[in-house]
Amino acid sequence: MPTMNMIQALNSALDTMLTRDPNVLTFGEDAGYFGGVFRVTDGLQKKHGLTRCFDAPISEGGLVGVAIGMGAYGLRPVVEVQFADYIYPGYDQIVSEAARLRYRSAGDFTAPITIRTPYGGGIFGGQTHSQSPEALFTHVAGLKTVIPSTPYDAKGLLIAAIEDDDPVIFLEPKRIYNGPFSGHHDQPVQPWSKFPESEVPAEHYAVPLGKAKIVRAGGDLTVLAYGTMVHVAKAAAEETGIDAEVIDLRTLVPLDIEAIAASVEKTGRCVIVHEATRTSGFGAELAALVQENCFYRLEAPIERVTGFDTPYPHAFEWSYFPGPKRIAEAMRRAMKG
Amino acid sequence: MPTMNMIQALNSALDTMLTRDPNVLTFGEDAGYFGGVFRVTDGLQKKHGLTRCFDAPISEGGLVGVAIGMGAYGLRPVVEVQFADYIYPGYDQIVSEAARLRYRSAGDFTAPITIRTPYGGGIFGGQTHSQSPEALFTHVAGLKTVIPSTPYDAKGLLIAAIEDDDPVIFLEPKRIYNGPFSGHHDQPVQPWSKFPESEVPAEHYAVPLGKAKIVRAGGDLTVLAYGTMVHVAKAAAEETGIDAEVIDLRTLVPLDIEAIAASVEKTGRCVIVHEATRTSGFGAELAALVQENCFYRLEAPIERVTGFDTPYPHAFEWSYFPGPKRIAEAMRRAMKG
Amino acid sequence: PAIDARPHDMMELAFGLIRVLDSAGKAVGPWDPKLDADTLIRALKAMVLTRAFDDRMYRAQRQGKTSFYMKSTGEEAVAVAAAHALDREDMCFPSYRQQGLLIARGYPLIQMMNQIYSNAKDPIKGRQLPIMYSSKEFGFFTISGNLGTQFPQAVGWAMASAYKGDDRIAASWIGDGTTAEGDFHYACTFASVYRAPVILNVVNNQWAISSFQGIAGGDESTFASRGIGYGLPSLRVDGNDFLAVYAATAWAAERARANLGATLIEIYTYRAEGHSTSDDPSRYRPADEPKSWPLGDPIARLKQHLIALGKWSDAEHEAAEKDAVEQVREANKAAEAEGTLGQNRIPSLKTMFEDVYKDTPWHIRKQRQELGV
Amino acid sequence: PAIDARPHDMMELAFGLIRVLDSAGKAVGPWDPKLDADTLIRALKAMVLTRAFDDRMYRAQRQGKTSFYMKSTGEEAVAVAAAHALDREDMCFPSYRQQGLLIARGYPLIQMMNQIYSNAKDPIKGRQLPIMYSSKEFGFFTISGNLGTQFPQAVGWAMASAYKGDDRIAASWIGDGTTAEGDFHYACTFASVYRAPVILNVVNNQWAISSFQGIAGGDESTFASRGIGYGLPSLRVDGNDFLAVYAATAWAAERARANLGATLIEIYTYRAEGHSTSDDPSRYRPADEPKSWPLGDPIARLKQHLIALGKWSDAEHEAAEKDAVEQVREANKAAEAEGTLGQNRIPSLKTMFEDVYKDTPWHIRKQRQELGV
Ligand SMILES: Cc1ncc(C[n+]2csc(CCOP(=O)(O)OP(=O)(O)O)c2C)c(N)n1
Ligand SMILES: Cc1ncc(C[n+]2csc(CCOP(=O)(O)OP(=O)(O)O)c2C)c(N)n1
Ligand SMILES: [Mg+2]
Ligand SMILES: [Mg+2]
Repeated sequence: MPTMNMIQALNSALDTMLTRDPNVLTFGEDAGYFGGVFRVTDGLQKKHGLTRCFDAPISEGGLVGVAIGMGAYGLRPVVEVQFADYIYPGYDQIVSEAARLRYRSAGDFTAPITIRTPYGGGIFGGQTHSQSPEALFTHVAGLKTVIPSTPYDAKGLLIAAIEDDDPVIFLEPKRIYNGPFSGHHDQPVQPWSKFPESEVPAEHYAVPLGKAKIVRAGGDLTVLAYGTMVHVAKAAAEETGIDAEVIDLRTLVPLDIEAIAASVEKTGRCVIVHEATRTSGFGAELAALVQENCFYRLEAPIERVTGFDTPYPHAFEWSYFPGPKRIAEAMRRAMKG
Repeated sequence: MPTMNMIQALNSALDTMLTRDPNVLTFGEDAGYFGGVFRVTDGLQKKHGLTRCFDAPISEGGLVGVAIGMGAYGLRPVVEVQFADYIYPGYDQIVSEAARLRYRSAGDFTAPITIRTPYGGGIFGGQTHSQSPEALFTHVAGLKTVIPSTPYDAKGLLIAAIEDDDPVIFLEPKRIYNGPFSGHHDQPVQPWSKFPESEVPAEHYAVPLGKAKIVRAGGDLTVLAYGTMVHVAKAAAEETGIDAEVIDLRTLVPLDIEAIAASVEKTGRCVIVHEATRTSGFGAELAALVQENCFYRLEAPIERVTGFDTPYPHAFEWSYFPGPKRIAEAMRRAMKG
Repeated sequence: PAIDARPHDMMELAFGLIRVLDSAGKAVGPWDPKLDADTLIRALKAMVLTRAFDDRMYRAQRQGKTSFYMKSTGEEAVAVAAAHALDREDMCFPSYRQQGLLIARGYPLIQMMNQIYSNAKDPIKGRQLPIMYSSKEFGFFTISGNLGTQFPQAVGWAMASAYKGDDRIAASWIGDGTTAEGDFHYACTFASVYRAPVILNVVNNQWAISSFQGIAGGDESTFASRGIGYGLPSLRVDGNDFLAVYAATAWAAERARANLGATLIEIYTYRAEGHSTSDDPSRYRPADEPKSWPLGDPIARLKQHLIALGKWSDAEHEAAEKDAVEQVREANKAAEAEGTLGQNRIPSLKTMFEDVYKDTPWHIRKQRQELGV
Repeated sequence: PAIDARPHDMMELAFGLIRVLDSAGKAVGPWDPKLDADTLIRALKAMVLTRAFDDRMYRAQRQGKTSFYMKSTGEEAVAVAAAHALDREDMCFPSYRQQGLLIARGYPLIQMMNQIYSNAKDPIKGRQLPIMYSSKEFGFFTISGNLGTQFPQAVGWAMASAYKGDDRIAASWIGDGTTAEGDFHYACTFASVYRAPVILNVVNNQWAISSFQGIAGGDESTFASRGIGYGLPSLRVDGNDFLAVYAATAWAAERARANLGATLIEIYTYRAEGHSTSDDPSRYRPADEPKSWPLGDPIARLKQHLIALGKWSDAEHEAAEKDAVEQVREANKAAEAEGTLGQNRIPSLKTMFEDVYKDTPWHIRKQRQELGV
């Protein structure tokens, strides 16, 4: 089986769908001839032609608006937004239109579109190349929000997103495009090729939306994470020696509540980890749900380890990033509690 | 003391500030000559002139962008966005610019602007005149989010917002512009003039941001609400006969955590109420904070009574609206729990 | 001009005003579409029916049978001329003031009324404010409450049609005030860059609720001239002249179908009545302004033309008006029998939770169950 | 044209190209600003210094001393000519490619470097990506990573200045690619409707990272012609001709100060190097394209002009270049002594939690304490 990093896996997902389904096309800023600033669409224009993979004006509102119209026609456009930090000019079209089309027309018109965008920190990108805006989408009924954490899932989830008949916000953890990240920035980065998750079938397969994955089994504590933080949380678990169960949510909406509840019912303790700012982050929804579902089983307050409620500051990359140290402290607090 | 409904109180706040501070001006769609579709700026152009209160193009992005530039110059613009449902085209300027200006320039430039907008349901406005987007702002560091529930607070909080040196999202519960609302849509609406909160000083005063208010004292259960839902929650409390303490948050960010924690420490039970869709609504943050602060005192799961995770449907106004019945049921569950 | 003329060579059309009907009701000049009388009579009847529909539904709102209504009075030619100039299969992305498209295409009036009354037979299940119709079958895109969003969507639909080698084109309409939204700019940019087969119409009825078109920049230049900077052919048309609107639309449609790209059309008209049932125009414009509006009533002007042609008479017109009122009365009786707003004769409550997603996820199912349905 | 000429009567300026310097380096034509030699020499030195600064900082990034850098090579006249044509108190809302404004206005190079190195002396406390300078004192608005947002902000600042009867004006710059954002449209609309004293510059360097200007619509019409539809005077200028950029800017500034409103200027230039240190242009454009760019190097052209005037020589130019490199070397030594990125010689950690709000609220204080600072 081919070995791929996350960029290659995403490229393979697009290539697979462009090959299988003439209704799929993809476009975005620098996504055509050049192949995208992160190379995710590399070679697709050459292989599938100008009409299937093309460059777009710097106009996120236009990108999404046009994609919605294509979706209403019956295509399955995949839009690349160059950085999640730049998705806001398209926010109105996403929230007011893509998310509501099916409902307001009673199924007469739909928007089966996928909006891909790299998100998250850990790359010294400063406050406009490091954001994690997932909670701004999970609050909006009608949208699905998906975040992979491995090359294998990246391809399978992206294919599932493209084949899904509802609009999907597909957030790509750019920090782990080339290799997983323990959060120890002082340690050398290992390429994906060193890990089994880099074994990605060349052919079509889907990883179902709405299903979480236990990436580390454990009995004493449940850690909920997604994207880059899945790997950081795993590292923290190893280092503390706490028998923690780490769950990779993979899809935030619809959420795999069963997997979450089952784990917390078992452990009675829960730590939630994300890079986004804390207040009203998706961790808040997770904490609310966990206490609603497992209140009588909880033995300690649910802990949230998150980005701070400030913009992401360039010089303080590693103080801002919720690294293994902060996660480990929270895990210990949760074990004591 | 003059008696005012909420519209008159807001108008008085703007009039007071336009009179006191030459750096204050206000503009918006139909907000100038006409005085606003809800009449909040009625008479202000006539009294203060075309340069202080004027009409603007239908361009929420432009409204906010221009206001930020005025703020950077040193003015204190007050922008009216005609309905909160239409704020999204301005979302990028709010989130990427207004919220970050002070931080990214280390205080060199700031955006002391106020964005007023009517929000919420209960008026048969359908899905684009009924939304409650507060959580889309509470997640953004650098913004303050304020929601009044009475004429007195509306004037005092709006003046505080205008005088505040940070950008403030000021959400006005349009359902209670003319009178409080118990949630019983079949009962006649009482005008504000019948209630003491309509006694509004003609002169300048401020209600400090960040301070909640106990609007009903009680010992058995804490209900957290804001805007229209404060009145619905009070009605529900009366009807259940439960000795509930109802807290009007008034400011969501910065939040009055002390008032909340003190109450829940006393009651050990908590119900959170808002109109916005449930998933990732501000109720999630409140639930997370309450269990973080009062975990060992909680005797039952924290309940959330919210709008459903669908757009706000025209024909189902009263099934969608979180009325006294649903709140009462949640209160009873919380008491049993 | 020839449909393949260079936009740069027709710039003056963006500053002038394309007209066909003269004051005597004669069709004159190069834009005369030379339509046969039957077509003109069908169009006239559609405009009359649209006005009768608006009048009845306005009254229905005043009678408390629904929450809201918006008329297109004085602007009937905008939609009806387009409906005749476009192919039946072309896709329309309208604003809330082009109900004439549905009526001219023969969409059942009762369906429109069921939507307005949010009753159990409402095709969109009571989910939208009155007049926010949706009908894929009739090539009418679901109306959004958010201004302007349909403009780039129409461009995307047109790009998709071109991509598929489908010869259907798209058309969209926004108001003068809405041109200030980013969506106007997005639509023009993408339509220009990708030569999308789309017609972008700006309906300049001179008012945006209480704001005169100048607040959107209309005093500094024409809205049609906004197209020049994108290299789009840009036409400015007398919107109360059915033949002119028809001719401009037909020209743009032919151009689009020939893969020559998009056209921007400013349709210059006048909002003869209030913005909506929530509006009172006397607060911001002289009460007699509508009377003194120079470009006349599109129905009266087409009627005058047909009479001048000897194909129509006052008596026939009166009969047509009576017939329209009758059709509306009939449809309304049937619609009211299905229920009006507030009577609680609405779709079953469980439908409130459907269509948020194709398949209802657990959390929405759970919310439905909490409501006991 | 006269500053009070009607925009409609100068439309052709949006389709032409305003130039002053001919191929022999002589200043010709009506736009010759007739500047004295001292001013020209000062400007030339500022351009030379800007280029030397860019070269040094580019190397610094390659040496791993910072995370990112963006050069303005080949576009130095854009910012430097504006800095000379505007008053020192006028407010600039630049993109990331007008570092020449700060340099021409005498902002300390070491401050720019401290920002680039995110060291303890960084005036914006390590919070922004390199080159996102901010200096109210030097009339330089805080650079945003989000393209285009500064355009309507500049209009708002200008409206405020007019409101206050202050005679300072605002100027803003965006790139060709950025014109596709809604902010471009918002700025033009508000500038037109409120006659704001602002200069809106579109720096058409023909590339937006890997996208040729055509992807933004530049092949269908000029970017300057976008202003026509808003009734804005719209000029298209040779951006590598210092005198032309100076003249157009001075004309627009005089117009703005006379309360005649805003001007849109397309500055036609060429991005001679990569988009940024993260970019490799050989992947998307011919390697020799920069060499074959016809409009030349703005520094070489102004140098040639001064020599033609007999006010400058190759020797003096060489000396000026040496001096510039020396100034940069000096400043860089001092800046590196304060620390470069990764050395962890950064502002104190507690500052990370400051300036989110004027007063730090409890929840951010709590987060700071959790971090133990
Ligand atoms: C994004 C957005 N902003 C504001 C509104 C509120 N609004 C509804 S209609 C209207 C006026 C529109 O005027 P125009 O575009 O000229 O269309 P007309 O009503 O004249 O047909 C406004 C401001 C809205 N619906 N959407
Ligand atoms: C809103 C937004 N979208 C996308 C980007 C990513 N981006 C940064 S620079 C750039 C190209 C800008 O090109 P242009 O406007 O021509 O300016 P130039 O770099 O040529 O000076 C892009 C797409 C961004 N910074 N902001
Ligand atoms: Mg209008
Ligand atoms: Mg460029």
